[in-house]
Amino acid sequence: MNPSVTASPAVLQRKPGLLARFSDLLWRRPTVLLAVLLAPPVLWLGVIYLGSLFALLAQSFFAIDEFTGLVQYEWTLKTYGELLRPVNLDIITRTVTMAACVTVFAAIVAFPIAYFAARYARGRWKAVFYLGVMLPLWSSYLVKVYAWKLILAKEGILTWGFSKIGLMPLLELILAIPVIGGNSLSVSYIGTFLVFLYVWLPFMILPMQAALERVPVSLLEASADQGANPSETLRHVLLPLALPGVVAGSIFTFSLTLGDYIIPQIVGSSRLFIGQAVYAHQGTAGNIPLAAAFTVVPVVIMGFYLWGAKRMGAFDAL
Amino acid sequence: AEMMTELGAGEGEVVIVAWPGYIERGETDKSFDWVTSFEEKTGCKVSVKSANTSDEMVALMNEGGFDLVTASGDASLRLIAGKRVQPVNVDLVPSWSDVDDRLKDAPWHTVDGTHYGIPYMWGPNVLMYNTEAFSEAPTSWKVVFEEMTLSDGKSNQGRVQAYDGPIHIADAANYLMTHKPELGIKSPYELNQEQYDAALDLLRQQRKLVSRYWHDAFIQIDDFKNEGVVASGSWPFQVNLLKGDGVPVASVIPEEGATGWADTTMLHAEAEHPNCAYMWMEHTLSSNLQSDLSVWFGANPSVPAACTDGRGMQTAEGCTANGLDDFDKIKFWTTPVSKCESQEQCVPYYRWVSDYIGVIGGR
Amino acid sequence: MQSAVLFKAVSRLYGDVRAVDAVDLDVRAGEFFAMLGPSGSGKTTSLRLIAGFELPTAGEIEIFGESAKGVPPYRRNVNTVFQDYALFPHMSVRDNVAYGLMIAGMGKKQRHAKAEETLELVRLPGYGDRAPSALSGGQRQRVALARALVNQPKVLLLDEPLGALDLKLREQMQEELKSLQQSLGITFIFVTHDQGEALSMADRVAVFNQGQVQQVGTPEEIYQRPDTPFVADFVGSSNVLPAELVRELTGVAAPASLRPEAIRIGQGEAHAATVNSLSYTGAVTKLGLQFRQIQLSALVPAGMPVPERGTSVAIGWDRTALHMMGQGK
Amino acid sequence: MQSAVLFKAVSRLYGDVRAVDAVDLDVRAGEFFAMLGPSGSGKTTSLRLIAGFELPTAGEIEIFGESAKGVPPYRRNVNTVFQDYALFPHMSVRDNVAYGLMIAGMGKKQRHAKAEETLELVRLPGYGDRAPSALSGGQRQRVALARALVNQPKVLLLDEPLGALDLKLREQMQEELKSLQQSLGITFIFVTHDQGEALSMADRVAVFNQGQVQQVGTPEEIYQRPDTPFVADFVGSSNVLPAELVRELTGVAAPASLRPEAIRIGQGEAHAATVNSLSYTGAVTKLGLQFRQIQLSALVPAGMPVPERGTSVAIGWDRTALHMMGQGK
Amino acid sequence: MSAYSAKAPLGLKIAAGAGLAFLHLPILLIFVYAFTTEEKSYQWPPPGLTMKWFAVTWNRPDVWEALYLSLQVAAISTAIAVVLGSFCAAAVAKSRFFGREAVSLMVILPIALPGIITGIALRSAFHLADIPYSMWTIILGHATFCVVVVYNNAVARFRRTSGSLIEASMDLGANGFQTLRYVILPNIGTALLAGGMLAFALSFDEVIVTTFTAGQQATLPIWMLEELVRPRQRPVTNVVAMVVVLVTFLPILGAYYLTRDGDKTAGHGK
Ligand SMILES: Nc1ncnc2c1ncn2[C@@H]1O[C@H](COP(=O)(O)OP(=O)(O)OP(=O)(O)O)[C@@H](O)[C@H]1O
Ligand SMILES: Nc1ncnc2c1ncn2[C@@H]1O[C@H](COP(=O)(O)OP(=O)(O)OP(=O)(O)O)[C@@H](O)[C@H]1O
Ligand SMILES: [Mg+2]
Ligand SMILES: [Mg+2]
Repeated sequence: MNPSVTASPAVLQRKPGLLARFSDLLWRRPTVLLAVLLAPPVLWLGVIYLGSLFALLAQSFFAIDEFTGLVQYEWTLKTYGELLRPVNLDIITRTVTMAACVTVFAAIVAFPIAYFAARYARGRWKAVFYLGVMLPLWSSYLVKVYAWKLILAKEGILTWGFSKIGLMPLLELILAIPVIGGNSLSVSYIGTFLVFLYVWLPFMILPMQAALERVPVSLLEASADQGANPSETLRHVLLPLALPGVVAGSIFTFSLTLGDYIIPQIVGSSRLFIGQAVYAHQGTAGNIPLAAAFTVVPVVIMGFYLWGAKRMGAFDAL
Repeated sequence: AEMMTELGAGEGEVVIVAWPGYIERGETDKSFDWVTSFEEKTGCKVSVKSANTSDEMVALMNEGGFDLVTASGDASLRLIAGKRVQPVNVDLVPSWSDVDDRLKDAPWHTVDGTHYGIPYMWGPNVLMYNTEAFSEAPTSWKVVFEEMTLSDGKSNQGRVQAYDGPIHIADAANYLMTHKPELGIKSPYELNQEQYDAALDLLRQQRKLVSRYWHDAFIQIDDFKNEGVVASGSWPFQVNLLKGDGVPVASVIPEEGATGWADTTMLHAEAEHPNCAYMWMEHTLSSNLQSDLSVWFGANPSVPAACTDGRGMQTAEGCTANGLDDFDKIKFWTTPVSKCESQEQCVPYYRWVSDYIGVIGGR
Repeated sequence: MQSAVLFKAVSRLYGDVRAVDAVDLDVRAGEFFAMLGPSGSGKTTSLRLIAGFELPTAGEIEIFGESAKGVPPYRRNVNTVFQDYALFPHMSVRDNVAYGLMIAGMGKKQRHAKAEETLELVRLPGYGDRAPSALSGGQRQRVALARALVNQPKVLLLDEPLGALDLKLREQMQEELKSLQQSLGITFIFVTHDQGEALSMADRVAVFNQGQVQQVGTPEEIYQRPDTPFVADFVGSSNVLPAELVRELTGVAAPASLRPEAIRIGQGEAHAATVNSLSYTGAVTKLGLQFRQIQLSALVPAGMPVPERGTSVAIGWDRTALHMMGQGK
Repeated sequence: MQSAVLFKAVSRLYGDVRAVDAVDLDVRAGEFFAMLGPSGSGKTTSLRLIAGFELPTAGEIEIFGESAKGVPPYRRNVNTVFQDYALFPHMSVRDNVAYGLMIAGMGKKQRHAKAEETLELVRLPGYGDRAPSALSGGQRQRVALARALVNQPKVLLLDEPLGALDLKLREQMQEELKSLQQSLGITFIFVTHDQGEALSMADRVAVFNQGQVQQVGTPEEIYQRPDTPFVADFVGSSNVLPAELVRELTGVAAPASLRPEAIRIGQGEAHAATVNSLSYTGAVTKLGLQFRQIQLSALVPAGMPVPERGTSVAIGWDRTALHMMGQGK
Repeated sequence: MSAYSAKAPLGLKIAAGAGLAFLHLPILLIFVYAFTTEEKSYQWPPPGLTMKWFAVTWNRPDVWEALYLSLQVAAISTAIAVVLGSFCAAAVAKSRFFGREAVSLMVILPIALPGIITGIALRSAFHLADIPYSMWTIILGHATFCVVVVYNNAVARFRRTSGSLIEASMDLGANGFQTLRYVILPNIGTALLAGGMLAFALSFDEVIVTTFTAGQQATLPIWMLEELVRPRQRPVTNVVAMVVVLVTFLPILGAYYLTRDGDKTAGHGK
């Protein structure tokens, strides 16, 4: 090693150049660095996105002239009065109930898949499971929904299949269930539910799988070591620890169901969901204030939901 | 905007909000094309946004960015009142003189003598039915309003449809005009509270029969094919397409008469391409459009000559079949207002909107 | 004496890796048994075989005379203290400790009382309500211990339970564990790669290398009379003299071990060596000596004169200090 | 002698935590300087202040006489060997080592040659093409060392560089580091919480506690003459006799330290004590003694007779072995 | 994974298999209908199979236009999202500041709230600000909800990447920008790439927000929506959907291999 070590300066000279100088500044003032990093996303999301959101919410305090369909820019709570009419409350309860059902069932259906992929799949199988979940996720949403319309139609594939294997009476029995049944699956709540479940399922599987993978194996072993058989371990250790992932997934399934307007339109009984109501009021009817008031509903619901999810630490599992 | 007084050169483009099937350039069926020739002649490229309901048309026009709209009577007055459309100078449309006299001054586009558009097409909301379920043509709208056993031995429950637009309340009122004369309904668009409630009751009864309402012509076609629907109020358009696909359907105007639509090409108040727009309006009257569209859509031309002068495919018989002579049986869509002509106080349209959502939602 | 755990030619293979390779082992009931060996030598795997988390590829394991074949972990009366403690993060300390009792179906009140009792035993009374995350490393370690002990297992397995603790705490916990084992009389099987820990705590030690057991014996046996050069080298940084050199010195051609503290330094000793490194460690000073073709280390106790680096010194040892070994594996 | 690093009343606060608390320190050029102290005592923070990753809340730091104020890390001629090595995972070993030279603008050929040279210095010739992930812990440690040394820093900072290595490897690396430092003449500042390591390697040691420096001195000074009970206790598990007891024994009321190896056991000694624990660690056996109200530890070298547990023994020490201390902080 | 639990219980296998089948059968159906001979409505079972729709699709200019627009939108939105997402991730992962929680919430909000809200909020904002619809209005919407995908990937990687790497680089003389170039980017590059791919795919298939921000232009999904409703050569839609699925397969696979860190998350039994 070169013995000239001690001859070199302890402090090196600054290399000339604007960048180097800027770099010095960023080091001396970490807050400047932070500001540089935060400014673009905060401007974009905070100003454009949140700004639009607030502008929209503000519009819910206007009302529409009933005949011409033009917005009158005067502050009023009239639109909220309208929102609280029984017709609209029906829509809200219908949607929230559906979203809750979809979320619960998605969690139930997703669990074995996520669990298997997280705990048992190795190497190639792991990739198979990953692709198996990702592929439907990224296949065209619309085409998937349309495929379901064909499956569920009265003269569709499911009927065809059921009649081939002689299970028609079963199908009819299901359709005869009041409220959720109907003339055919494609015009019943069951149908709408199935399509929602199908389309959002991957959004539940992925965070759930991630959460399950994060549970250290040693905890499961510790549980077995303590005498718990696999199902007891599942109940007392695995599920509680994977819960944040389930909550993270449920943010998606719940929110996406709350806002969708295409699925209930294509497969459903013409009874409106919030998304359709918003779509109809802003697009078809041009009643932006009412549409805005309707959007307040999911915003408030998701607000509480996110607050709860945050407290459970679900954000880290997203 | 002020009414135009003279035409300039085309702007190279015109943007139209139209009902589906109204503006065809041969893509669906090569023989139905009334756009290409216009584009070649004038250099105005036509772009079309389809709207499925009148409400959607109004909303689109309120939003702007369009030159023309093929508004039905239940939308046109709202557009005029909202100042979304401008008066049309009929002198700049040379073929105006060919327009059916019954339509020239129709109240849905003429306000205080000022014209706000050029009539486009008109037609009835027919009763479409499946000829296998109905051994003979139904004579009354009853088949879609009341539960009954059809001639194939099965109930009509779940096998009929209705239009997913508040204007369907008028169909119910129309039915009541015949079947509950004691209500004293004069026009299905002018209903007092009592008449209105009766119409809603009828619709609630209908809700039990209907699995899914239709709001899109093509979805209705799918439903007749795949969902076992056998009867519904419909447009001749769907009837023609289904027949073309070999589905056993036919249509009829029942004894109660029918509601119907009369559409008007209207010019947006802030149209960016007014010259091309005027050229298009002239084109709608003078070209093969009226004749071929009347065949394609199963509607009636606003230029009666189009039925006979061979400018397109339509023939006199065809026009008769489409109901050219039934003009008087048809109650054309207009926007319900509270200050109505036939009575003191009527239920206005905005209530139709939310109440109809309620009826469909089961309330 | 009864066998607590008996390995009969047990092997565990991972693909080509022979993690545990035909091991025979006999852990006696009530003893404190240490498994010592370098990283990757198969200690953890052996422990997991006993607990039932791994199944032997070949051979058989008996626990208190009964074959463990086909018995899942949750039906073995054996408990483990995991290296990372594996405390359930979503449960309080009390629920962690009472977990095994809850699974066994004990009522809430009773099991909480027992948990509290066991927490007292590990000197954590009153910590029941805390979350595991609110404890220090040493405290967690004790909770893990309590959780294992509360089930009154016949064998307690400990996988480097002190590895993550710092020196002071480690020494303190070593003493606690040792006295706990003595008072409870449970068989402890303790895995470590720290020879000091193994020697000071265990009744008997098994030295592992590359999946095989090189020697089993009391700490003194292992330290004073290593069977193989590996054991001599690994346990207590002994000097290993190669067979060639031993032949020159004694006439017997076998490798031999020579403990650093057995080397005497001073006038009148038989051999000459050069001091080439010195390091002061407080209680003793460690010398690096060049002796013929090999490097020896020797210790000078505090208070004795320490030679300078580079000087030549006379060294010697008792005949008996030279311990002949097999070649080992 | 010139100061390599000078702390003038340097403090670093994190909110309320005084990580480094008004520390004065003078590291001399060319020395091997160790910072010793328990976890959280501020060693790492001090090192990071020198490297420039942290800025002092108060006080000033000079490096070879130049103020380090406002000088970012990349302009300090000081290099660090990180505890987790911090090798760039996306670069080969060679590119890792040559990184500083590349940044300095040296040509590819030249810097690769220099990197190879430095790899030889740390005894890893020919490893240049490997990925860091394909190295063992000890090898990584040496690459990190080479990467720091290749820049010919004036001061080399090492933050517990041996903490992650296992015992054997650690001992070997200790020797290597020491001899490297001696041959290069670079100032080494070495952080550790292992007193053995600090004592055996350093020219001088600073003992940290709670953000403050308790004592700076040579290993002998620190070990033999601790300034405070904390130092006495932390460095080498010395026995600390409370002031009260010392007054009884000597008449002076000050705490005193007494090294375990300074305690003689045997007939004729002055005091009586009871043996209450015994642990065998190979070279020596450690006794726990109950002496009056306190617990003492004493060492019995191998070969000497070891008393039985529970028996009473006579113990004694030289007057000078009792080292009086201040109360410390 | 430990031996005693290395084999999945049969019930679990069946449930997982059934779940996967549930996810895939409709996709198969989409594929089948790309070959049906019947063009107006989908009839089951298909009356016949043909390859002609591939040629038809190839020759449809509107497909290409929509595809081109979608690609443009997805590419630009992804680029924006990568920049915004990585900046935000760097700030959130590497320092603690007041409002840090709020920032991470803000990033998540566009996907946590239903898309229709984002859509109409932006639409009415465009309306208020008199911004005409264009490709850029679509991009504005897409970039907003794509940020979170990149952000999540980048934050995870930043957390895994040891902070001392950056310090090591600075220690060795590299200033902030050199460190960015030689150390930070190479290390989070794959995460950004993976996040970018997901963002691209997300944008490429988005309908709900796009309907509101698109004005008159048709991205591929909007084109599909029109196309599915109008029964004119419906199988063409399926051909497009199928090709898109097959083509997205590669980036998804790529993203998987870039972001996985082996099986170690599930842990060996140590
Ligand atoms: N699940 C596994 N798959 C493949 N190889 C494994 C597995 N578990 C352990 N091994 C290998 O088996 C050998 C023994 O591992 P084991 O964990 O028993 O060592 P150990 O003695 O506990 O080491 P350490 O002191 O590092 O914990 C090692 O070479 C290891 O790589
Ligand atoms: N970035 C930080 N923010 C807040 N507190 C900190 C930070 N870094 C260190 N501290 C606190 O400062 C004190 C000194 O920490 P430091 O890391 O210097 O200790 P150390 O002596 O290196 O300990 P160890 O041996 O555990 O590494 C500790 O109490 C620590 O919690
Ligand atoms: Mg191990
Ligand atoms: Mg530290």
